[in-house]
Amino acid sequence: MIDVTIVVNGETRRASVPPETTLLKLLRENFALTGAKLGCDVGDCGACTVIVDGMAVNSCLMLAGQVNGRNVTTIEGLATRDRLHPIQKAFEDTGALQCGFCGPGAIMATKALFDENSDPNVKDIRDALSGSLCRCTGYTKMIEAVQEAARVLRSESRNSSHTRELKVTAP
Amino acid sequence: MKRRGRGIACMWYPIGFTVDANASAATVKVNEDGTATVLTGTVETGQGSLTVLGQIAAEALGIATDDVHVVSADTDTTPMDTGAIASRTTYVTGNAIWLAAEAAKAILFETAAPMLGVKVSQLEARDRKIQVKSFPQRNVSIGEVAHRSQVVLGQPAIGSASWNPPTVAMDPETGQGKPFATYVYATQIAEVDVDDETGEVEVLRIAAAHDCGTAINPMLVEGQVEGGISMGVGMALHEEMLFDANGRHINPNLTNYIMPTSLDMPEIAVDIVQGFDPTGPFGAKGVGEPTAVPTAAAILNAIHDAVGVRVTSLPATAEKVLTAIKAKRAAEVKQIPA
Amino acid sequence: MNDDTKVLEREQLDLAETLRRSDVDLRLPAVVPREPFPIEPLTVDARQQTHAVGQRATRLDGRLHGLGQTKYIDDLSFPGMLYARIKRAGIASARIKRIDTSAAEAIPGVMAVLTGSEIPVNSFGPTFQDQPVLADPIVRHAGDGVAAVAAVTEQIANEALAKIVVEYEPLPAVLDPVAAMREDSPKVHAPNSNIYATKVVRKGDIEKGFAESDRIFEARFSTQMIEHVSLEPHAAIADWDANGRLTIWATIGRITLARADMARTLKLPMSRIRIIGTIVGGNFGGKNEISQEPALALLSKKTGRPVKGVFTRGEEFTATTTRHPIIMDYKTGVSNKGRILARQIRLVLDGGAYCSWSATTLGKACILSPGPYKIDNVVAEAFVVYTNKTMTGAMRGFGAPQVCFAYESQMDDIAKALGIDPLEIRLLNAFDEGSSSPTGQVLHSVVVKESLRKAADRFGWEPRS
Amino acid sequence: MKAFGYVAAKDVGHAVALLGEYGARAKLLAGGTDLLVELKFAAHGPEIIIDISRVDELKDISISDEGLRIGALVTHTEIIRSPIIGNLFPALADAAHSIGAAQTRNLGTLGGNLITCVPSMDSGPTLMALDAQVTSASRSGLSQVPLADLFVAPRKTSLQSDELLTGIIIPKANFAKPAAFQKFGLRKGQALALVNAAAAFWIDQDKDSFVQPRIALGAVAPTVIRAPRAEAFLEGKAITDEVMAEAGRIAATEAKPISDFRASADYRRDLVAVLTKRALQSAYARASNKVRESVP
Repeated sequence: MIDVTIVVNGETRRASVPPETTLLKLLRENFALTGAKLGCDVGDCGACTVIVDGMAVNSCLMLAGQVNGRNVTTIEGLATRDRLHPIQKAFEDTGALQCGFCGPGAIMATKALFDENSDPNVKDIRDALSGSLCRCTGYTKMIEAVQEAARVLRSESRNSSHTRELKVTAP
Repeated sequence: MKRRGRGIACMWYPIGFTVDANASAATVKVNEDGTATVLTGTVETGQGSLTVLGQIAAEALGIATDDVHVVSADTDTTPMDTGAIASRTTYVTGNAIWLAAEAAKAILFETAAPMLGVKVSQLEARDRKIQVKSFPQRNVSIGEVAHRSQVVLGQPAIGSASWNPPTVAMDPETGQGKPFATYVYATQIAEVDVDDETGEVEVLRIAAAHDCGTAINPMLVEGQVEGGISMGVGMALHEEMLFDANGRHINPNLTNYIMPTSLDMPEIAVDIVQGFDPTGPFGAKGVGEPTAVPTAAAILNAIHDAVGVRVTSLPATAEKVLTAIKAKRAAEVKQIPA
Repeated sequence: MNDDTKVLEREQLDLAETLRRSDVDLRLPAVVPREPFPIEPLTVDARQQTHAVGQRATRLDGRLHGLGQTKYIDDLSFPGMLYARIKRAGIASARIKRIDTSAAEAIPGVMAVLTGSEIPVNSFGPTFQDQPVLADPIVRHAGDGVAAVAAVTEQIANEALAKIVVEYEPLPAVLDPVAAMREDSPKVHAPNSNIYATKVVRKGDIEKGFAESDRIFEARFSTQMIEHVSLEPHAAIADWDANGRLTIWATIGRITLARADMARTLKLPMSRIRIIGTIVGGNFGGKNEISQEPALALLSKKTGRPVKGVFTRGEEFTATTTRHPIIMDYKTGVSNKGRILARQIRLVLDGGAYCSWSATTLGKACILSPGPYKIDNVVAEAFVVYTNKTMTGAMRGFGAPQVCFAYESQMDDIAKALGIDPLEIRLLNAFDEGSSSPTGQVLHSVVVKESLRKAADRFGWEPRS
Repeated sequence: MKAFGYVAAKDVGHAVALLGEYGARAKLLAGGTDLLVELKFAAHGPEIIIDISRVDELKDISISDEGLRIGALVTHTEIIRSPIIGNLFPALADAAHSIGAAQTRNLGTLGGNLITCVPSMDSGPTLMALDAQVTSASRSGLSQVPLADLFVAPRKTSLQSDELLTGIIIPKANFAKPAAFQKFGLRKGQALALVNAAAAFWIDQDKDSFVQPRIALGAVAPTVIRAPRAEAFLEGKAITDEVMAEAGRIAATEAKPISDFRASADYRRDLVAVLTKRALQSAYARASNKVRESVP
């Protein structure tokens, strides 16, 4: 057994697991975070995508030991009690998910894309989603959703920097 | 060099098979506040059936989709249903829910008629109200009627119904008969680039015009078409389960079974063809399966248009296309007189 | 105490320790996780309209999908739940001579092993009941299950599979559907013929039609075997309780039929069976029938505990239904102006090892094979044959994508040969309102020409000189 | 997965010590994108996994007197994003970008890609065309060999069981040598190479001719190979489309592809000719653009 301590969605979590435990299994079985899905178990489908230290990864391809001490964000960590993440909102509004099984992975892949590039073009979006296989949607509405979410996030960041400026100049 | 081509394919597809029994049953309960609960034995498998069936119930009762809760997929609690197959849910299950909603509404009308001082036949349900036809200002809210029905009169507004497309057996000798209740039609046109040095085919865009009768939810119809096209692209160019000489599967994984990724999909423009089928709920037919039907044909015709070769076995892998291109060139060389 | 016993005890201790420690973690997480339940209102505009039909209403399940809160089968677990795995034959055609499960059963943590002989009625299928839950004794394709195991962890269940010894007597296999049609071919379901269903549609006078034709086009088309690739694998949980009542959570799109199949295979009254369909992560026709569910139910009965089974991606390919490869011969007579006067079609469907929905696919493929065209003289014959390969069954389109590929490819060849624009030749032949289909059905709400024009407009289709 | 032990190496010294202790009984875990897949299907697991993913010394991209050093644990994504590599060797970034998808590029490492030694690896050809050297460490010290010497056979390298690949070095002499990478897969996303090819050459500006041309091919032999006859043909030749096409045809005769379920050997040879030609064209175009850019 190995002991791992990781920060998941801002909370420190600990577990003692066999060394062959994958990050996906750790999240789903030890931490009851079932948002990341097991679709192929070999890194082809992307349904298990989570973000580790800012990078989207296939959680089925990482051992629990590898993430010891690292920072993990899962689909459960995007929304707050008050609001959906704009990516989740855009996916919902555009009908970007059908059966939904690939959704958490695709949304996390999108989140990682935005962390790197706030204004992706369609090619960037297709590239970022290429690790998330989807059989329902043909990716069409998913790409629309990502574009919509990018617009919302950019306008939010413009507004918030505007707000900050106001605060600074206020007496 | 890349060569561009275009290809067209149209199709027909049956909705509501009638060669076997194809029944759905449903129950619609109007709650005391005018919202409704639908019971159906079908299963949501991603198509959006719960949403569409909720919209059908809502339309029949004159309430909003958000006022309806759909309970599905439990043999202990929901009525029988032939299931989420054969593009039948909107058409067959939808009709059953529509009829069940009408039965529940009939109870509401019985209650409302004396409240409004008119005959049942003069009533309609609109905008969460039961109102007198042509005199919408004379109305009472559905919630009030439903409450009165259940709590005062003891006649809860619950309707149950089943529907089975009329069945006509086929003649076993000639196959003549009416095997399906109705059909939908569609056309897809594909534009491709074919690399004449590698045989690689890139599908650039697809225009898809699909008939589904009334589109209960156009957004979900588009989603079905886009998804069906992705399966068609895979069928046309990439996907194939392969077996060795001993019958063991060679590529049982998503590394070697090549399905389209987001980088392999074309731009898709979906048009819904105006249609209305009087036998379907509010004129609706269905759309799930037909979306995957014409894509491969359209792409193969586009390849033919681009490089003049007819690939007759699917998938049209790059190797197969290049082999055909080389064979064509060799044949052309032979034809030149010495 | 001999050495073997010592090893066994140590392994059991290790196992107990593993279970205890993982239990501790499950029950007492270091910090109770925050559960996001956004109270943000839904985008309700479309859903609030009281004219609901025609609205672009967002999906009722969309919010939970995006939050990762939709509960698919693998997201459910119950106290004491076991994990099942099925051993696959890995050989296409064989007779099982012997199965030895003793070594598997001896592994600590293995709670039950099941073989085909223990299944009350070991056959199911929507049309013909020709498919066993677990092969006994004949294996008809490499993906056939031969034994099932329930264990406290998936890892132990996998280990147990490796310890099950199966002795096979290889039998001749037939993989090619055309070869399978021959009298002397090995029989997949001996002694029955491999041709297990046929269909014919005849209309008008085909010979007269060809005689009147100016040109006759003949071609053979063929298609491949395709897997549905639902992102969610087939999964189920069975719970056979002390009242003798069986509850199954399953990824099945047809729960009514599934209950009937379960009642039949298990010889249980239907009132004792409850099937719950959760939200299914993709179907496309691949989840229309039971597969592992009877085995899970019996494992649950044997152990008195809930049993979960989730197919691997490999099993999704080898052990579930697929799309039929079809060999399609088309002979079409046309006038010089491009009207189709006669069409003769012969379809051979590779039906794989079991019927599943092949009979339905056969019918649809045959009826649809002439295309959406007014043709007075039609003969379409279709055959579906057994081969020792993964079974073919329902998949989005039931044979229609295959025949559409054939009839539309040939349509373009005809157009090219006659110098007619591909759009024009289709408009010339397409059904109208009231046209008679190849089965003599009078068609209503026909909009094939509208769809042709609309797609052509959107695409910007211009005739070429 | 079968049970195994796990130990995380703190630094190169620790990793080498662990390797010395366990040797062939251990497996090294870098990015894990290949290793975990292998372990999931293995009948027998290794005794222990030595996790080197935290060894920061092997994560640098730096320039020294010797040349450009890329640590073995640099991920494909880091190669794509590296300004140094983008500036000096954009073909390397292209090759890295052609691997898998974002999720696997974020995990997978250069060293891992090389060490799996599959013929279709995408990192190999460009590095080989740039005369890269590989460096390794073991208890007996450090060593350095040409990359070509690392590849012995499919899934077999020349490294000993106690030897740790530490990185690659591209010699300073080849800095900004025009190069290009071409790959053909069965689809665009997450594609395995059916064939890949890299070309690198200097240009004699006066004669507009090839100088020190290098061609390396993947997936058409048991390991990544060079195409020496095509290189010899190009040396000193004026750069024309016809010469580049002919080099492709010669390279095709040097490839020794197999037929498998993905493609036939003949088709792979056809692809070698096309991809070699295109790699040469693309490198030349890249060099011309560079020249144009540098003109004020």
